[in-house]
Amino acid sequence: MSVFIDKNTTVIVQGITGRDGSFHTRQMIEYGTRVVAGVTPGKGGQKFDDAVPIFNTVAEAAKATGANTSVIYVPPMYAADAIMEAADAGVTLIVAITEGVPVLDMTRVYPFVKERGARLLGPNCPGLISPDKSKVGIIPGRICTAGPVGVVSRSGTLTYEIVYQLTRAGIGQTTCVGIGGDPINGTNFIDCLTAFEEDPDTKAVALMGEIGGTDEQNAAQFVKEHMTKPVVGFIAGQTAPPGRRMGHAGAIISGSAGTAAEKIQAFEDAGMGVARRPMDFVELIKARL
Amino acid sequence: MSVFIDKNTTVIVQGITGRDGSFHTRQMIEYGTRVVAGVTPGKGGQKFDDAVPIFNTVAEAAKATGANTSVIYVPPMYAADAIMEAADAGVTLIVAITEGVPVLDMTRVYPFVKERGARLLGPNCPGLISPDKSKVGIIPGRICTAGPVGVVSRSGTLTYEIVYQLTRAGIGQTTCVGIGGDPINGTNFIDCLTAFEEDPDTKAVALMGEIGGTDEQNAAQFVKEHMTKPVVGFIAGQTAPPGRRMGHAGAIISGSAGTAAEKIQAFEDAGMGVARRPMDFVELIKARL
Amino acid sequence: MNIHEYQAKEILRGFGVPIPPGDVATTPAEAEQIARRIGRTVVVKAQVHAGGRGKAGGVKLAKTPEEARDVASKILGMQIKGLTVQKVLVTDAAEIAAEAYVGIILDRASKKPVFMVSPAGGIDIEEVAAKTPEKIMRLPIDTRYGLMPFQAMELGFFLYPEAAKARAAAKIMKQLYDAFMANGASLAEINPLVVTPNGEVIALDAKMSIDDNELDRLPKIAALRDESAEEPSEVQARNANLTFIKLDGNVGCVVNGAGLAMATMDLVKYYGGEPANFLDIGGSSNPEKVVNALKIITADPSVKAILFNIFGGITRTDDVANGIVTATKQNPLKVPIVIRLTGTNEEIAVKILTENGFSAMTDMDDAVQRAVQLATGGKAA
Amino acid sequence: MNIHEYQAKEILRGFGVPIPPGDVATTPAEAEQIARRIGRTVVVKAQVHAGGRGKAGGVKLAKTPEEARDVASKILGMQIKGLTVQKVLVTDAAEIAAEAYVGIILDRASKKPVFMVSPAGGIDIEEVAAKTPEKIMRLPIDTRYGLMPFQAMELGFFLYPEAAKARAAAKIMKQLYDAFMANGASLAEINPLVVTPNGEVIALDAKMSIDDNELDRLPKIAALRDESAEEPSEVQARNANLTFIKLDGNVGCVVNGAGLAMATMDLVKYYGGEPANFLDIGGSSNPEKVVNALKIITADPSVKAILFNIFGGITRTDDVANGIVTATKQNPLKVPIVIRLTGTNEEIAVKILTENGFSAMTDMDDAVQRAVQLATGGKAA
Repeated sequence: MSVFIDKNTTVIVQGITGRDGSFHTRQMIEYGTRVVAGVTPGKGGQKFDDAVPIFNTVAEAAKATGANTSVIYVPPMYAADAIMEAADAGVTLIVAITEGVPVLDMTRVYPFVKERGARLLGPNCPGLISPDKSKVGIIPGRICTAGPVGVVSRSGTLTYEIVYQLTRAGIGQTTCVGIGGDPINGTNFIDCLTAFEEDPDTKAVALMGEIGGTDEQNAAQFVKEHMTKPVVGFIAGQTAPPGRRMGHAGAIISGSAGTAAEKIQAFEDAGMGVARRPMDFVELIKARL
Repeated sequence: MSVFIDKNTTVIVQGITGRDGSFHTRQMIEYGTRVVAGVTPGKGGQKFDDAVPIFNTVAEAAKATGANTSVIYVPPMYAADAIMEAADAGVTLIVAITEGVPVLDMTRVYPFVKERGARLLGPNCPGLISPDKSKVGIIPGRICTAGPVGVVSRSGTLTYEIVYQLTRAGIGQTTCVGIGGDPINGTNFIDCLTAFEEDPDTKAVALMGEIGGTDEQNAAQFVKEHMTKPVVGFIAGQTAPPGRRMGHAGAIISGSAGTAAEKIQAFEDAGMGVARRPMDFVELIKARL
Repeated sequence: MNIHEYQAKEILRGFGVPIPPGDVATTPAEAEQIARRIGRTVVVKAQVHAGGRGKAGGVKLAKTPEEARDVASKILGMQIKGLTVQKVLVTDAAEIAAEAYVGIILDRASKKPVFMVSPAGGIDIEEVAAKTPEKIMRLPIDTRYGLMPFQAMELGFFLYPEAAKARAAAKIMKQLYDAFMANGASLAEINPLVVTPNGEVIALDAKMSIDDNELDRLPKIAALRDESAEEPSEVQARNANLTFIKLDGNVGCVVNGAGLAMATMDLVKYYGGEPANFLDIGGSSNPEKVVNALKIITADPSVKAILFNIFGGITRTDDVANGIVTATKQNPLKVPIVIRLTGTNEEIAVKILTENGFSAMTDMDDAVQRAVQLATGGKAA
Repeated sequence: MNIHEYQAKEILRGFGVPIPPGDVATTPAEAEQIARRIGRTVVVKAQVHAGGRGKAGGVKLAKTPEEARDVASKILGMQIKGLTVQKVLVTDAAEIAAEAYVGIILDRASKKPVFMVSPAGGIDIEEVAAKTPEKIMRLPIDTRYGLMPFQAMELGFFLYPEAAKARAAAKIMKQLYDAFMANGASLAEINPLVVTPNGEVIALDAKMSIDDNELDRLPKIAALRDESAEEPSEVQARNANLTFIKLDGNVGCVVNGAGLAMATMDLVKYYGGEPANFLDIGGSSNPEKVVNALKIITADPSVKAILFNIFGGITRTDDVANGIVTATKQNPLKVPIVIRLTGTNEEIAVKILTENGFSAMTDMDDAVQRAVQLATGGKAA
């Protein structure tokens, strides 16, 4: 088992003919993901790499292929529309990779997607991967291996770092989910923790948070109240100066809420394992499996 | 028993100091309705007729009094906002009497109210009355009497006419509901039929429709499939020329849908009694009680 | 409220919709001038609130300014469905490679504005709906989000498989939607939307109806009303705040409330009469309204009897009674009147009426039967 | 992106917010002229992207134009929180009867813009939140509906019990909200919103921050950026599409990805070093970015060692290696460098580096320890 995606995941790529879209489509197909359609308005009827049919609209692509997932690589100013198009077309999982989506756009996208009952991951996220089953997004497949650990993170390369260390230590993953670092995103830690708790194959969870906001504190509360499985957490940004952005819009320390110390305290209060350094995950997870 | 309102209904009047609002507030109080608050921005802190406290906002009124219902007598250009204010303040029944509300306003109001789980009756409706219990709106109390018939209608004075005839014939009502004649309104025939079907005291239903739209056909379908109680229907506008408005925006014959003949046919197909003249209700209902 | 084609086009131009040049003329000489200014073949189109102008001969091509004048002189003054043509639109006769239909209709079932588009344009959309329903795409728009770019593209691609045309159409969809929303429309239509031989997508005809309830907050749109294009008695009624529709019968009806008014008309018909009108004096009664209502009804020579049917709720029946007395003092009635009143202040009303020589009835059915008898000289059942 | 008070005021004026007259000056003479034009007591305010201007002496009253010149000459050139004052706003010093706070903040928890208003204005809202939280009203706005009139009135009445003032404030709320939305703001603040002795409600100070992600579609707003008011190295980094924040440490960090960058800095600190910066070269690698990154870091004299930490996913590590080689050929390094690379094209990258005399590490922890040792001369743990 795995969460959100598996062998039955069939994927539409929005922006399949773009630079990033085409590169990662090939990567996904190579990994074994069932990419069944692409969308580029005006290229409907063509085929991507002589294999994947391209449609003008997601509605057409979904109707023709019955795909249940869409992954979005369109430029930031078009990303909100692309997400809503995917939700409107009836796919149940939307993975928005695009970075730089205006936050105000997301204030409309979020309720729209919710009304349609779809799950949105991102934007500004690396997507997700269920090793040996499917990958949707940009997480490098070779750093992952199948196993008992659920991974959820707000950042991209930091996740790779930790997943890679787990893999090298022989600790595989059920699913690795990058929820993205934007202030308004579709899926949060609790959504992922809920899924991992329900997934029989997941035996422990590695959670990578950042400074800013209160998502990690909420996650800790959830762990305390609802999780039977062990969770190990990490917070990036302990040395970040207050009030400065660190690339992710989410990484802002606003007043007393959102400091690394506060979040680590919440982890400890919830009885979670706390990784002080990225490399600490290996031992902490190993001890809990 | 009754539907939507009863002795426990506590009412806020929006626009309580206006011409219509003040008149009908007195009528409601006289009838026994528990009018607990009024709203007129800028008159907060005053009292209406030395009895009903006035607030600046519905939120304040609802918080101070715990009222569960609001009735709206504000001018048409402010009605949409007033309805949303009521829904936002947490009342569960909103009765919008105001006539002339721009229809496009209602395209936003409808989902807003629905999201908040409130029931909207109207706009452009006479409200509702549960004889001897409560009246919210403008239906004259003296034409009603308590009894076993549920009444639901798209029009105002036509309802009075029929209710009055029932009352004179000794046939009382559980609740009389005027859903209003506007193209977009909050509560439709099916909502009311559902409530009447569930209400143990209602033994039969009188339904007054009009030309235009397909609400009556949908109601007939519902009667056929879900109602165990007898329903007698009437359609006003048999002599209306196609394509001309007859006061209610709803009363438009558009193409083949919405003619009186079509609706009457639907009633007959559903096994409903059909009143050819308003006065036919008395005998048809009597025969079904 | 309906507005003319030329007014709808003016609005849509303001939102960026590409529309060939043109202007409105009230005289043949003006039509000639406009045609000269355009300098190409023009089409001269009757501006009336009625469909089927083409079939009625109200739309004609003119290759020269002189021909435009001749054609305009024939169309101006023409009767189309009972309406006199007072204005013509003289506009560039664009060449047409393909015709499509684009419309937005406020829909009660979905409680939303609904786009209807079809690549089969230029004809009645009802005809397309009946014969080739698969050629129509319907798309309800959630006004909280508005028309989203992807939706506009879906509509565009439904009309044209080529991306450039689909994009041009999508842009027009957005402009049409914005015009629809900003002007409180209940209908906005471009039929036909055409592709010209050089691939441009432009609007050749446009139609808009405005929700009357919007007019109070849209004074510029309210000012577009062309009273000369409407039935005079209906204009008079509207200005007196009455809802009035003229019909062809013999029983003049004055009723409070639209539902009761329709039911009254139906009952007139049921008893063998013919309603001469729909007239709703509305909820808030005042004697002045009744005076105006009687003025309008008595001006109709086909009215053989007048029927009042008032169920007093908000309406005070004594106000109605006073109105009847005042009106008939000013203009004594030439036809019989039947007055049915019940409800608020009924006793006072009856007193006022009887003191002034009128009798009042309380039962609707009786009153309608009586009025029909009077109108038909007792001939009806 | 932060904009200056005078720019925020200009935007809000465009949306109708009542703001006393004023203009921006870069010289004392200009300040004098503006004060003369206003013709009343003015206030001269430093325009810098920093809070606490008042306490720092950056805000002063001036009763005469001459006094305005003197005051401006003191404020211009002043340092406030490390930033040099280059501009002052000279504005009418309105009399104040009462001060309130009005702000809109894009809130991640509710996923909405949230209004925060308080009748206790003129001071830090954080202070009000800490001491008298009941004096703050928070109202999340669903952007699908926008700020509804009833909400604006709720906010207005929270500030002022009198209807006239509540209405005036409600109108300003709507204007502020419209400005917030139209300009892609993440924060918009009026503090104080004041009532003048004659009862008018006006905005005395204004602050806006713009979501950087919006700037591509808001060229007019993007043009408001005042690079002279920013740290030069950060301006340079932004123009090179790098996310860079200068800090006070000794280990210069070049990382791909914000999370990994922060984790790297934390680890530097963990091992006893101090990060000299946050620098994220982002996802799509190209050698040019690396060249620019090295330029910026090596310009900082406090940097004693440079640490690359690259986990290649989208980022191709060979691009990074090429960038390092190019940059160091152009400007030979004066401080030691530690390069950690793993992931996409790692083998090629290592080959490039070793051929050019660099060694590469694969483990993050080892690399960070090594860099800290080099920066601190082995003194750190």
